[in-house]
Amino acid sequence: MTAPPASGSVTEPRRAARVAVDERIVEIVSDSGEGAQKAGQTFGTVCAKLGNGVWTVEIIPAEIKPPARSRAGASGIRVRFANRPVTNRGERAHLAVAFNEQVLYGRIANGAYGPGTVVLLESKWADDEQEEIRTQYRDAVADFRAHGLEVVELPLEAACLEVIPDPRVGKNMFVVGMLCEIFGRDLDKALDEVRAVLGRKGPEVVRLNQELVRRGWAFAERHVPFAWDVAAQAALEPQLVMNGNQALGLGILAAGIEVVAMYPITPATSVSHYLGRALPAAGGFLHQAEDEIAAIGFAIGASWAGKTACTITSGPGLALKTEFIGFATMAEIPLVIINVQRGGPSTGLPTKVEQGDLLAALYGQPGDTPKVVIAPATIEECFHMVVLARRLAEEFRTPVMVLTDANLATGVSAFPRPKIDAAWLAPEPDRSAWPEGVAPYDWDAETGLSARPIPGQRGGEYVVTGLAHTRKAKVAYDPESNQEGCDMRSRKLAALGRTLVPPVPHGAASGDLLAVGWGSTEGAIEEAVDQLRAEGLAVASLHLRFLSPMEPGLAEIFARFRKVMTIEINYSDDPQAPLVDPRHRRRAQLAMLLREHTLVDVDCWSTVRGQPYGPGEIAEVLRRNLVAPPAASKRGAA
Amino acid sequence: MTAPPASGSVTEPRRAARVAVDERIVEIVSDSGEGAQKAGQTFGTVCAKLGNGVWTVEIIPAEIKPPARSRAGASGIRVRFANRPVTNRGERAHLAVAFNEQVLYGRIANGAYGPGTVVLLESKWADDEQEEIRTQYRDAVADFRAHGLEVVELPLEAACLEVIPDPRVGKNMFVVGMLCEIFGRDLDKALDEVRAVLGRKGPEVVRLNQELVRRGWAFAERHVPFAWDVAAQAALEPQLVMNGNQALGLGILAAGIEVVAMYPITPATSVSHYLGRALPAAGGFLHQAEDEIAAIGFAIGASWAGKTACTITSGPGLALKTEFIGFATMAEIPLVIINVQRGGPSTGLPTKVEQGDLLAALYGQPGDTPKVVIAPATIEECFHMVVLARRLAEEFRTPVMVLTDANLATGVSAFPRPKIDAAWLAPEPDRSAWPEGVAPYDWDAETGLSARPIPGQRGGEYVVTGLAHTRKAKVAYDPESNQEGCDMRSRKLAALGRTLVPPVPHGAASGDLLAVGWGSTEGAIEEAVDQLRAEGLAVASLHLRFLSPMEPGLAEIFARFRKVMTIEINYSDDPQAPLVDPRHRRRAQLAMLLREHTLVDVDCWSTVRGQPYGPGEIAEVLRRNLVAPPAASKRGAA
Amino acid sequence: MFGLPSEWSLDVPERYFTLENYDGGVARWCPGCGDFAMLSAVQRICRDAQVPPEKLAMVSGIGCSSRFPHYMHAYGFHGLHGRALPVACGIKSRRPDLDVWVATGDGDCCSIGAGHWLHASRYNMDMVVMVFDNSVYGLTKKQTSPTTPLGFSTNTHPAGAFLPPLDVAATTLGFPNVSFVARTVDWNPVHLYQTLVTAHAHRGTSFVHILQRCPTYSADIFDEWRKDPDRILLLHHEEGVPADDGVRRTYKNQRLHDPRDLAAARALATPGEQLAIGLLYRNPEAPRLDEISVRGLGTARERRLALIEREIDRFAL
Amino acid sequence: MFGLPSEWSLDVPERYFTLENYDGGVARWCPGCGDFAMLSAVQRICRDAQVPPEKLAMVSGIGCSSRFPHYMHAYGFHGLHGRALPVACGIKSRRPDLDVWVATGDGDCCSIGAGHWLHASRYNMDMVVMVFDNSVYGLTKKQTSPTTPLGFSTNTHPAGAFLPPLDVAATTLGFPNVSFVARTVDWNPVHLYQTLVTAHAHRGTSFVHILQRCPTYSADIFDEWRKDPDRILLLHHEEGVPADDGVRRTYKNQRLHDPRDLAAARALATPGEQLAIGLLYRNPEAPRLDEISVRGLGTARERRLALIEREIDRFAL
Ligand SMILES: Cc1ncc(C[n+]2csc(CCOP(=O)(O)OP(=O)(O)O)c2C)c(N)n1
Ligand SMILES: Cc1ncc(C[n+]2csc(CCOP(=O)(O)OP(=O)(O)O)c2C)c(N)n1
Ligand code: SF4
Ligand code: SF4
Ligand SMILES: [Mg+2]
Ligand SMILES: [Mg+2]
Repeated sequence: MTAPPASGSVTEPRRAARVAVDERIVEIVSDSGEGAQKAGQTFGTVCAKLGNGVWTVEIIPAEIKPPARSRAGASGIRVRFANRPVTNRGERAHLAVAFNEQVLYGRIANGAYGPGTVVLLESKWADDEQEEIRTQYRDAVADFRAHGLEVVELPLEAACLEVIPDPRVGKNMFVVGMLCEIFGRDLDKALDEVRAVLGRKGPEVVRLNQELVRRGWAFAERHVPFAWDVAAQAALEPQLVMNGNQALGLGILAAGIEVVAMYPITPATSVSHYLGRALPAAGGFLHQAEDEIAAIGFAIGASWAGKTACTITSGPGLALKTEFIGFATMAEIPLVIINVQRGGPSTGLPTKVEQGDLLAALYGQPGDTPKVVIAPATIEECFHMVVLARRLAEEFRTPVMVLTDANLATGVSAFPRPKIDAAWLAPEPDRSAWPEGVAPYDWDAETGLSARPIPGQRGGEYVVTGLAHTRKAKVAYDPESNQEGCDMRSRKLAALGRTLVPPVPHGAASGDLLAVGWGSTEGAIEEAVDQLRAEGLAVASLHLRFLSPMEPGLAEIFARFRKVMTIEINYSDDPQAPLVDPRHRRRAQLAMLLREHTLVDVDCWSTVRGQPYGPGEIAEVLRRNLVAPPAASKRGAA
Repeated sequence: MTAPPASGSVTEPRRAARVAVDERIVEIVSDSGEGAQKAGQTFGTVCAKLGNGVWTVEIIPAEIKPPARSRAGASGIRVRFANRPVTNRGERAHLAVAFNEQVLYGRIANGAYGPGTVVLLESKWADDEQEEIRTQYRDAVADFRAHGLEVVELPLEAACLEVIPDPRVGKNMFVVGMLCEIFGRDLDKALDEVRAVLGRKGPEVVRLNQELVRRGWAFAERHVPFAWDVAAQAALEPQLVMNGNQALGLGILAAGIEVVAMYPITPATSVSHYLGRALPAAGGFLHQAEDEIAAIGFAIGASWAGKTACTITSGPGLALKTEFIGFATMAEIPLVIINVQRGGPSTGLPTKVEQGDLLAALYGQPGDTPKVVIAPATIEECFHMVVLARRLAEEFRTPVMVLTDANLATGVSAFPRPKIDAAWLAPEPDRSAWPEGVAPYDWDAETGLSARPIPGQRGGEYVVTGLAHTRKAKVAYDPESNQEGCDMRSRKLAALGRTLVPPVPHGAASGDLLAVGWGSTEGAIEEAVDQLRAEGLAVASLHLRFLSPMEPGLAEIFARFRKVMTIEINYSDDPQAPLVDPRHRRRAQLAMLLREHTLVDVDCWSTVRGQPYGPGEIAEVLRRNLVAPPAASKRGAA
Repeated sequence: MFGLPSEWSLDVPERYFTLENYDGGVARWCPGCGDFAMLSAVQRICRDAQVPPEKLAMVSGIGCSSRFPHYMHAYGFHGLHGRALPVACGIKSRRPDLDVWVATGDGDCCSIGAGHWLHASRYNMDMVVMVFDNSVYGLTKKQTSPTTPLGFSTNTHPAGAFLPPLDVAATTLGFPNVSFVARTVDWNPVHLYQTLVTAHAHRGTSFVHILQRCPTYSADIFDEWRKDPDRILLLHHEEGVPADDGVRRTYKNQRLHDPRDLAAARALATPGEQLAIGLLYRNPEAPRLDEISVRGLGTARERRLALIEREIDRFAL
Repeated sequence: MFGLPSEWSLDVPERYFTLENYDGGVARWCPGCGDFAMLSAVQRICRDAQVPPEKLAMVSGIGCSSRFPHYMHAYGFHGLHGRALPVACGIKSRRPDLDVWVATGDGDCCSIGAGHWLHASRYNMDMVVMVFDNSVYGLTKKQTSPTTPLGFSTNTHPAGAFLPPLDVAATTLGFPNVSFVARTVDWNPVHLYQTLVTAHAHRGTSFVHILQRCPTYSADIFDEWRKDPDRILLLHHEEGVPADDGVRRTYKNQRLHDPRDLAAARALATPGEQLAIGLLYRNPEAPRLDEISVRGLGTARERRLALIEREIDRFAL
């Protein structure tokens, strides 16, 4: 425990002893513009620095400035922290701090709170001058209590008024102080963090906000009737903390990618917000093109000219890039395509999570377009997979698609600081003369691989084309040339596939049920498996990172489980739905790939609710899908 | 047999008796601009009118005006006709008429001719003033003969000179006369046909060309040392003769589609060439938009406003329409999308055939976009499936994609004249008031179906959007609305799927091998199966017309065969290729769907040579794939 | 009826629409957003012209401004980013009875939609195209748009936009077959209303460039014009946007400009010391594709069947 | 060497390129196609400027004209229909050493590529953009293009094009940040050559509108200008396209035109009684995006690593 706050005298102990727990989930929710996200990030960083595992998720309203006190307008943040690494948003929150009661409704509808959740609620609305608001407030509080929430009404703004005239924009730091007290965090750490975050706004701002933190601490000591302790252990290695989009941006820098061409689209845009400053600072160029087609065209031009480039987008933008992705595959132009998946189809749910673009990534282009598709499962992997993508793109002379999603994009977590390797940087384009007699597509018959001439290389002159062409890059309409080109491009995937090692299941090596996932769901799935294993069930999970080529050894692994099913965030027909039967069921996307690939009767569970999954929800699904052991099932069979 | 030609006296019988055969394949090849295609069409029409089954295929050079006498410049036509219906291009030609020897090389490389093919070759090159040409000619003739072709050298142009001063543009009709004589066709029918085709060019042109036909007849009598007879039986019903693109265009008229919006792209463009005249003539509007995106946007606008529209494209254009197809699915806007597949990926092989867009049609859009995908197997079906597509689009409030290919697009054949049904025409948009209280997406929970308000309907005002929305068409970001919308859209496919009946195999009801196909390959596959069945083999084929939803009963049918494989014109890894094994093999597109769908180990054979398949080639593949009967195979098993 | 003379009752339309009839519910733009002004102007125009709500087709792309259709009680098409114009053209092609309005942003129209913008000008189908120019991408939270002023800092160009902005009106004036270009500002509701009325009356594609305030992401960007009304040049002409006394009092700087004079329009359009508002150009004679696309509309069913039979017979063996 | 004075030998370049060095093999356009003229003009310019073939990047879209790169011995990019310009900009962005040329057709540039056409003008990166205007879609066999004359019959509009054509040069002159627009004709090889030389010398995006004959699909379409050279107006100016005596003799109708005068250029650009050829407009001061995009190029590896480390440290816990 830490020193008592500088201001605020020690009062009577007003609560039960501090309770030690493994983890806590805290939300701060408000109208937008009240600084809830900043508060949560500050508190999360304090926890992470102490050595808690931390995962934060932004709560984003659909509108830019939704009206105050509206249900759909909930803006805020969730912070999940624990005495071990945290990889997902978890389940229901333990604690919520709310600046008005209406925004809570939105969160309750999303299933974020339930019986037992403690709500620290701004109480000023009880005395609002408008009768309507007073009534709304009273009704809501009664409502919440009836649903089992523990509501603690607190005059938060009033307490801030002692320090600042307009508490609307300061109470967030007051809440940071409260949380630090409730969880027994080091107050100095919090004050340092305030200085770090607000330093550039000048000393007066820092002073005021630090004072608010102190007041919050004191206020909590006096008014909050409980306290928790989540043990932390400082990490040995240096850590970075960021969201998945920042990790992608950093990965771009670390890969030595000099050109990024994009067109703004949620939830991919924030990568370019980061790069808008950072890429020029690292000597590169961010091109905001007139549209997504121009963006990928620009990137392909730069790549062809020797500067392997990157384009970043999401659903609708990916759709627009379809033709150029086919071109890059056909013409064998290295390119990194980052697709931050959002809810679809069409404009869909721009700020919400989905894993609905897997088949479009693999099969979106007319004709055969074998390309590499990989999906990071963690924020850390967002960084590393960009580095990997650039190298694969160049080695295999192909576009590489990196599929992340809105969950990774806005989730914040810590990971060990990577040691940047100079070899990660893209090499300078070769300026030496091109070896005489070597064709521009000098396909190796075994692997389909070939080196590429780069403009400026004397003797390497050739014309790249999306038409069928020979090794010499000559347009050819004869039957064999097209077959050869298609063979060679497909062969590259086989060659890459042969270098991959089978993935390793998490949990039981064999047993009743194997849950297969890809992308951002890894943490939640594995946590669910851990829960079930703790209950003694023979379950495991398998997480795929390479989707094209597919990772090897899957059929062998599947064979060790009585049932295999995927857990995905995309659409599948509910098997119970009217008119649906196993023969006429539209399945989740990875499940389709795996069925085709292994001929195993891979089942699936997936939803398109725009929400990341919590481990409890997944555990529940897996439990429901546990196949009865053979003896029992025999009896059941007709 | 018919009357002797008006001009030309009866000469000594110069040949063996007329030989009766079941079918013949004739090609006329030339430099482009020499009228070979017109000659073939004229001859084909004469045969069709007599009652032969006829299939003609254009031979199109890659360039617009390739240089004269170039190997890649072969321009011409293949006419296959028989004493029974003909559904495909067949195998090697029996007879070729060539205006120079160089163009033959291109056809030989394509496998169009082989030992036994008779070539009637223009002999004037033997005496050309350029020595180089004389040598080329002599060498080629020797070459052809060495490869088993029977070359008959004939002074075709010289013979025409008696009638016209520049035989370059007249000798095609001379050839028509020759062919009529060789095959004992009614000369008057040929003369009538000349009048029908050239009538609008004036009586003098008709007279000259008729004279050329007569001279050709006489010339053949005197100089061609063989004659064949292919029995014909005049059809009872009236027949139409056209290519697949014309059939699509006519289907559009017969469906009552008033708006077609397109952007030119090979091989889809000729549909709009036809419609450029015919659609306005039938009271509609053809919009050539600024690009493919605008074309589909325009069509969607017209559809939304109550005039269900059509957009027509091919590979690269389909890619550009990806985003709007997702929108139309999400917003449930009826729309007919015709995709005339060409060789891909990317710009690929613009004039050549491929069936490479199946997966892009089904899965090209990010997110879940259940839509109807159908594929006509014949030219006749090109007509009827457009009519069907419009009705499905409206009934199911969804885009319907019709997949044809370059083979159907340019193949010409006859089919019974459809009796136009007034019910085929799109109804006039409903102008009555919208029933009160009915939501714009009043989804039936069982089927997902709903009626749509059309602008102008009083009380039906709503805002269509590609964002997630409720039944009331209100934008909604809550979890349940999106799930409901996705469920309802998917349910429509289940509802349609339930109305389909299982396809019926052609050939054996059970046995050793089932070949599954889709699209333009039906005729060739069935002919191959017939050949093998005649050899006593237990094979069958199954042809799919609905690809989404998939036709029912497939697993049951597959279970009756020892082996199931698809025959497709798209890419699959050769199972013998380096690095490829059954676990790491990229399969043909329908095969993937069927494996996922049925979990049967569906094999595939497919190539991307840009060529339609002949029955012999398919029979060969099927023979190779015949699984040894169990007894034998047991011995072979390890 | 009601004791009125019988001639009068003929003048009483069957339905009378009030502003409420066009109200699509609470508009969800930020407080102070300029988009509200256009919404009420359009609602007033529809009311004044007594357009039945079911005859309105409000088309948009994606962006804050493209939310427009949701806030009108009317048929609306909230489509794809950049693609409002092709959709609007498709609607108009066979539905001359519909009153088509397009709401599009500076990004929607001038960046991703630029190709359609140019071609819609060529097609010149009858509709009003309102370009809501807040000089920034609003919905996606402050990125550079083609109309962002040079040096203005955004999230994608924190060090300031690289290139000088394009001007919506000036650029449109360079497009082929352009038939109507006007400019107005959201903060003068009277001029806004009158400009849109003039656009609505024009038969052809009426482009209206509207300077639109976005207090959230480009606050103060129009301050030079807003704070100093003398820097606004009010165009007037008997065929132009009628300006009432209030507007004339606000904008003392005025110029007689013949809207048929394209060269003068172009010279006036590019903002410099002054920003010209009003009707820049109008050519009522420009050919319209919708006059061609409607041909054959309403052909009787029997006649259509006969025409189709005739077409089929062309292929008879 | 070779007995030359040593100062001389410094002047002898290491390599000397002849026309053959730029020859990419037999060009496969129709006999009489205007595209041949541009091919030989560009080859001559490269030879005259002694551009090493490996430093050339010839970029195109899809169309007959877009086959251009295949017939040059050079690095070439035969891309997608309508998308030559974004690709060319991407190439130029980090390769200032490459000499970038774009060959695009009237359909490729002005129809499907229209949005990029406008924006490439804004970006104004250093390259020559040759718009081969045969007023028709050639490769796909005669469909209407945006430049097809009103009433000209094509396969999609057999009864004649519906709308008046856009003029490539005139439209480009309306685009934002435009820095160079010239017009020439394929049938006067000297003027063609001199126009392209002038374009090549300009730093920025040089749009050259080239009237290109297509004997196959739009034969005679330029007859009014070809058969009556007096209807051609030859622009001249000391900063314009230099015209030699032959050209001056052919085109007697001449006008002194200051290429800095945008308004005059616009007035001159639209063909009417006369067709103006030569340099219509040039603004050497227009900002160029490629001057910004190259920043940081060639930063040493160590320095880049240090910069990246610094960026990473911003996220340190
Ligand atoms: C194909 C596609 N690309 C990008 C986006 C993301 N997006 C939505 S609105 C918008 C720009 C909005 O700017 P503007 O058109 O100026 O409208 P405003 O919001 O300023 O009114 C963008 C880039 C999208 N929805 N679809
Ligand atoms: C996305 C796409 N749409 C359409 C086409 C078909 N296409 C190829 S070239 C062309 C137009 C050619 O006209 P133009 O650009 O004027 O060039 P030209 O052939 O006349 O030189 C079209 C429509 C294509 N290849 N890709
Ligand atoms: S962000 Fe700007 S344009 Fe968008 S609603 Fe808010 S104020 Fe209006
Ligand atoms: S079609 Fe026209 S543009 Fe194309 S190559 Fe032939 S002449 Fe040239
Ligand atoms: Mg904007
Ligand atoms: Mg052209």
